[in-house]
Amino acid sequence: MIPLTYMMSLSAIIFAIGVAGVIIRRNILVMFMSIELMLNAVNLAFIAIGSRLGSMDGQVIVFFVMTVAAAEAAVGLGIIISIFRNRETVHADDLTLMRW
Amino acid sequence: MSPFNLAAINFVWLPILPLVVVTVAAMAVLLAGVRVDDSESEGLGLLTLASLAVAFVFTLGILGQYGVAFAGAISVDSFSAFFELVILIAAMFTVMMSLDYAAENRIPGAEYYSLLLFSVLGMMLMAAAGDLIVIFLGLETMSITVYVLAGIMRRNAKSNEAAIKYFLLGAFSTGFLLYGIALVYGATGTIKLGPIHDALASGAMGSNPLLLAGIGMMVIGFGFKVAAVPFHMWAPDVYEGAPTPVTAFMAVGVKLAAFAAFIRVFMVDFASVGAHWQTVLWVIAALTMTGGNLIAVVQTNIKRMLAYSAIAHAGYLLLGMAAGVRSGPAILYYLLGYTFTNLGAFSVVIALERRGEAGNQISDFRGLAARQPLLAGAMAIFLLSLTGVPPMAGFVGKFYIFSEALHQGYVGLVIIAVLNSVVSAYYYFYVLVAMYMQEGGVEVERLSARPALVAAVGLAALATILIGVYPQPYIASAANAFHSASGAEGSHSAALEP
Amino acid sequence: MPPFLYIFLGALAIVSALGVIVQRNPIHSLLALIATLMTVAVLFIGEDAVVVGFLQIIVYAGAIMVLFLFVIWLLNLQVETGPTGHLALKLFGSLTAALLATELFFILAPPHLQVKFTHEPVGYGSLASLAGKLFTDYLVAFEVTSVLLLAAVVGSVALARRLPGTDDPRAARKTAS
Amino acid sequence: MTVEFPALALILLFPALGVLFNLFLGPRYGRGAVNVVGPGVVFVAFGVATWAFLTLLAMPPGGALAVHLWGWIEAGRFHTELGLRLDALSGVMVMIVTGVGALIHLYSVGYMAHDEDFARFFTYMNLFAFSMLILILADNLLMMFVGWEGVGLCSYLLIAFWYTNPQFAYNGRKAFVVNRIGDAGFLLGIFTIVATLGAHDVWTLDFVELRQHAALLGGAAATAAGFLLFIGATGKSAQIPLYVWLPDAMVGPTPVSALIHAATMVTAGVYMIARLGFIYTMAPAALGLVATIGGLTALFAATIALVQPDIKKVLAYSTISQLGYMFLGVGSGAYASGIFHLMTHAFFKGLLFLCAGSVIHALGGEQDMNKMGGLRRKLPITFWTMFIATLAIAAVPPFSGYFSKDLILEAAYDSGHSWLWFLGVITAGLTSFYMFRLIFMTFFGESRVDSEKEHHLHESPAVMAIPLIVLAILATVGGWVNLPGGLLWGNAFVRFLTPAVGAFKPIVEASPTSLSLAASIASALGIALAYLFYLRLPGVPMLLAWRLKDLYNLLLNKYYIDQLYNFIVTRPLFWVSDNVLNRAIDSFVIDGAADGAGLAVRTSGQIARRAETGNVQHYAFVYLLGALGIVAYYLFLVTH
Repeated sequence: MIPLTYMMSLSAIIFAIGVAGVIIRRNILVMFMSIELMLNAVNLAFIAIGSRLGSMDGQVIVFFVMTVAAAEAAVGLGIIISIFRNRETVHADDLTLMRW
Repeated sequence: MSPFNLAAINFVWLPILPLVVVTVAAMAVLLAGVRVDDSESEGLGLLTLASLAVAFVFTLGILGQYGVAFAGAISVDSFSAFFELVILIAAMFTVMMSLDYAAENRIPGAEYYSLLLFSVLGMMLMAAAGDLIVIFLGLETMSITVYVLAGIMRRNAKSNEAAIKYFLLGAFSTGFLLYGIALVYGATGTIKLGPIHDALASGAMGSNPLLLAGIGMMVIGFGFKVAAVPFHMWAPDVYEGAPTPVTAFMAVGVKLAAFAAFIRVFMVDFASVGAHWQTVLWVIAALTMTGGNLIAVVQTNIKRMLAYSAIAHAGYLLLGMAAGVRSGPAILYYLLGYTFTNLGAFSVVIALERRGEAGNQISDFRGLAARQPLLAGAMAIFLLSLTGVPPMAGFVGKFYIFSEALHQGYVGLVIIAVLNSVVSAYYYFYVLVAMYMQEGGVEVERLSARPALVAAVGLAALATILIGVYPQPYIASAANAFHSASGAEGSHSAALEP
Repeated sequence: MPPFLYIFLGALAIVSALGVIVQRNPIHSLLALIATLMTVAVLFIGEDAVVVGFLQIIVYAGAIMVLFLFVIWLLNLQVETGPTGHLALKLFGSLTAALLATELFFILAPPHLQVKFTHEPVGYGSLASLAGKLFTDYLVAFEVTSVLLLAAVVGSVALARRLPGTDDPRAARKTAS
Repeated sequence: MTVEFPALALILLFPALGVLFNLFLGPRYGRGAVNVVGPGVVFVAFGVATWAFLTLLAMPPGGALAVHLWGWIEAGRFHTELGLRLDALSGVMVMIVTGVGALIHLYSVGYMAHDEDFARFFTYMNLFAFSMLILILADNLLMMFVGWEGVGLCSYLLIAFWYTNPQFAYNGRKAFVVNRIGDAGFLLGIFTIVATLGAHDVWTLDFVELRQHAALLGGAAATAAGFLLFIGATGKSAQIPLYVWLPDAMVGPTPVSALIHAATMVTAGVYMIARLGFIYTMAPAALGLVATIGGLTALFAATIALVQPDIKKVLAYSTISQLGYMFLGVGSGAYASGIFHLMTHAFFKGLLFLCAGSVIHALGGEQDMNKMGGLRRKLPITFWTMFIATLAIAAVPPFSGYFSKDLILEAAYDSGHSWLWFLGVITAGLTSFYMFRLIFMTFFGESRVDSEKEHHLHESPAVMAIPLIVLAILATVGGWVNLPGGLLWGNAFVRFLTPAVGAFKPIVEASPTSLSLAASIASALGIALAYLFYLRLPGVPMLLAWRLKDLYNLLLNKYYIDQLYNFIVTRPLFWVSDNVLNRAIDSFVIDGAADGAGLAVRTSGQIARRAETGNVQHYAFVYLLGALGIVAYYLFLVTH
């Protein structure tokens, strides 16, 4: 079996790519996709740890995370549609009605 | 071995009865609201209020029980009961504030009230969780519904914007929390709180890198939910944009639930590795108090100001956490007083608010004392309590937390905190000045036609004074609640018999 | 799975993840995301998480991503106009994220990084073992997810259904305050 | 010996009832009811207080009355009860507050007769009486702090009572902010005591128990606590450096100035130090600081009072100066003497303010002494009572001020602070000068009153005159309770208080007669100079002011301290909050980092336009920076 360090590093890198995507992309949809990347990175960590622990807990958690991701996607896309109807933009930097 | 070992689950219904009541109520409200017009949603609100009250009564039944239920997924102790009760109180106040507000602003009633109830369910789960996955799911249930609630005034651009900002940062933050859970799972081999507690208490962990990184990530994740600096940036915008009852619900309910889970995980289960997180919380507490208070000084919008004030109060609470296990009861007591005070303050904000934006500026409070002496008096009580002026609840809470922290030797942090409360006096007093010493402002409309709102203001004011003047029973129950959590999850935690 | 396959899949996952955040066109980003999810799913299966791996492909890469695609088309966002972000944020954002990855790498890099290794029991990762956990230890959590999904449906309907009295979404915008 | 005396609670209850009545029912039942209830409750409280005080007098020395209300904060081992305690010290204070307070409430009925907001006024006044009585009767430090905050709040509300004037509201705010600084000191002082005693497993703030365990504090902690608590006292009692709010507080209605900003609230700091004398006795450094600040403030404020044209400003600075005397007294370890001066001061300064109010009332709001003069025939009662008060404050025997001031100066000398004694003597001369200047400018000489106002001149109604007369009698005979040692019932007051506050232990023994003589000579000189300048040679002050223009302006502008504070405290705070924290995180850190890196000059304009905050990505970036910091910390933990 491949060392845990390898899997954890891979997970950390994908996580960081997701983090970077949230910050560098101004399209809300792409930001949201980047968040999905972060969640997947975490899922990878759960699976890798779980299989080394020999416990199913990790896989069950991933199952739950997928459900949460689905729920988040439903609500998040709903919010994006709602905001697009009002403002006709999906750019984070156009949404600065409230500041300071 | 059959994988379906049902005997391993101890079905104990009483502890989750309140949760079931809230869930069923949410669905009932949804169904009942199918044909209800948006401007006539008061009936749904009353139904919500009634079911919350029923859940409240059932929750009282948990008091005095210790143990875990459902194969360790649910902790049954006074700690969860304490937080569930306070969360239910916060929800009831929110409904009382919403009755007229929702109808006037044509907020879809069925969705609004059922989402509120779903959110309460998530919060209560966070308080009652016995493993990290239930905490996570409770947090998501709460957050996802609150994202929607923040944006439920769909025609209002600010409301939209609040929802998307909260959603993006909330989901972003979920990633960090989940990462933390994964790493802690790796370090301890379990996600159940009791076994985690035992594994850490045995001292075998040392400075396991997985554990350390996991603690760090979880601090970040929870830090976001309690709006700690530097994870606080969302709070002012979201508080400003969300419908005001939802803002109140976020400022109180979300914070209560987040602190419930934060305290349970860190001050109970991670207590034995306190050296690994107390320093970080020390720094975050200092930043949070200072940042929140200093920026609050220049705010002109009352909701924004209260948002920064809420950040500052999170700082005082984090101070208690940083000071270690001994200040646990003080934190719980502080949260209780904070709940009533903040709910009251937001109720007054709603009373001044009218369709659209009017009433949200601090200048709108000018001359309120002359026009509505009692409303202004109540607001004065809330502001004084937030400032920490005796004999209000806020003072006793601050005094309690600070003196516990002092006793643990956190002199520097307490000095920072006391200086911060001096600064905070300035912006709270700014509103007092506007009410009592200036003229102008907005007229308050139809106060007499909004009995629920008036009741919310009055009850919150009474509670703020009562908890401050006669705090003994509340301090006792806070201490009892906190100690029950530390006792129930030790190695002697037992599965409750049905 | 042989180690070289891990390395290959890992590299593929990283490249496709980078694809998500560097593509100008949201559709391309989405396709890159789906590729990442697929790659990660294969890694799952390699780690004996067979059921979860297939779920990842069917539910995640299938259903959820289609939802994204649907929204992109609904809002007509196939082509990104103008820059994809601020230069300063791009630079410092990537830099900080890279630093975060480095820090995490150094924390998790020690070769002795180890969990309490236990050999996987028979049937590890099978549907039965997953279900066994779900309906015993995680019964409460499982029930909560059902409520969570219901709440999400209610929420998205509340946000995205047509506003009462307005057939055209543009009319709603005009009345917005 | 402590006797349970439940009626003590009544002293608090009646003002509280007054608050409720005036707040909720006052506007409905109208002026008549408020005029009866407002002062009435304080009179009843005075009656109960007298009963309690007489009971106390009948007890052997060192006795006390107490009532336990309920357990307040019981947190772990730390517990604080809500209880009231009346010993000699609080007994004297309660008599002053209820007695003088009742008279001033009565006077207010006349003073506020034409004000629309009478109900609000009496609500605040009763609330003040209530809070002040909590402060005094508290049997523990925490409850004292409750009263301490309460009186502060009432003070701000009453300063800004006529809030339609933005300046008045500003002054109320200033008082609030300055006092909060002091209160932070007070709270830190309490925490010091809690923490130090807690380390010895003593968890109490009860005065009696604190006194028993005071030895556990040790010199260092006692000094720290003493310093911090004294910061609180400098705020509340307007001492250097936190005195700046009191002169501005004079914009409130004059009865407020008399009650809160002269007779009672501002003396809370003196009372607190006398109450905690057992801590200060263990901390000579802190005690020395108290005496020094007191002596310096006395002189400093007196010099400012010399040139002020506003009649209430003169009295305000005079109050600061007299409070300085009291701190000099308690700071010398002569707690009873300080309290004695507190009492006589309450009589004569309360009276002075009420008389000033009577003058202002008669002149339709005029406060500038340059527009007064020759009023003694028009306002005979006011003139005579004010004259008596002036004799008292100028320490002319046998008026009350003579006895108390002498005692303090003697204590200052005997405790080894001979230079502070010297400052005190100079201050005594200055006091006589500025007070007689006030009398001469107001009541003697040519009338400089506007002819229109001259027309309406009238002596105040009986309801205002009676308190003046009663206070004048007290200002005359009030000092006789403590005749010099050996004379009749010599030192009776000090002997009465000593069991409660501890005895004064002199270091040097000086002849009381010669000390007294020096002060009297200074006093007489002051009176003579004032007579010379303001009655005989009225041109001289102008000439002096012109000749010593810089000095005159310095004094007239109060040493420019307000401007200084504004410059070094207020503005930087705002600047930091507004610019650094509010904007800089976004525009400086994020933009500046970009610009500083020398990147994208071409797009920098675009970035500056776009990098408005409110952008959720900036928030995520700041979040990430925080996360980076935390993870870095754990990386450090892992590698070390």
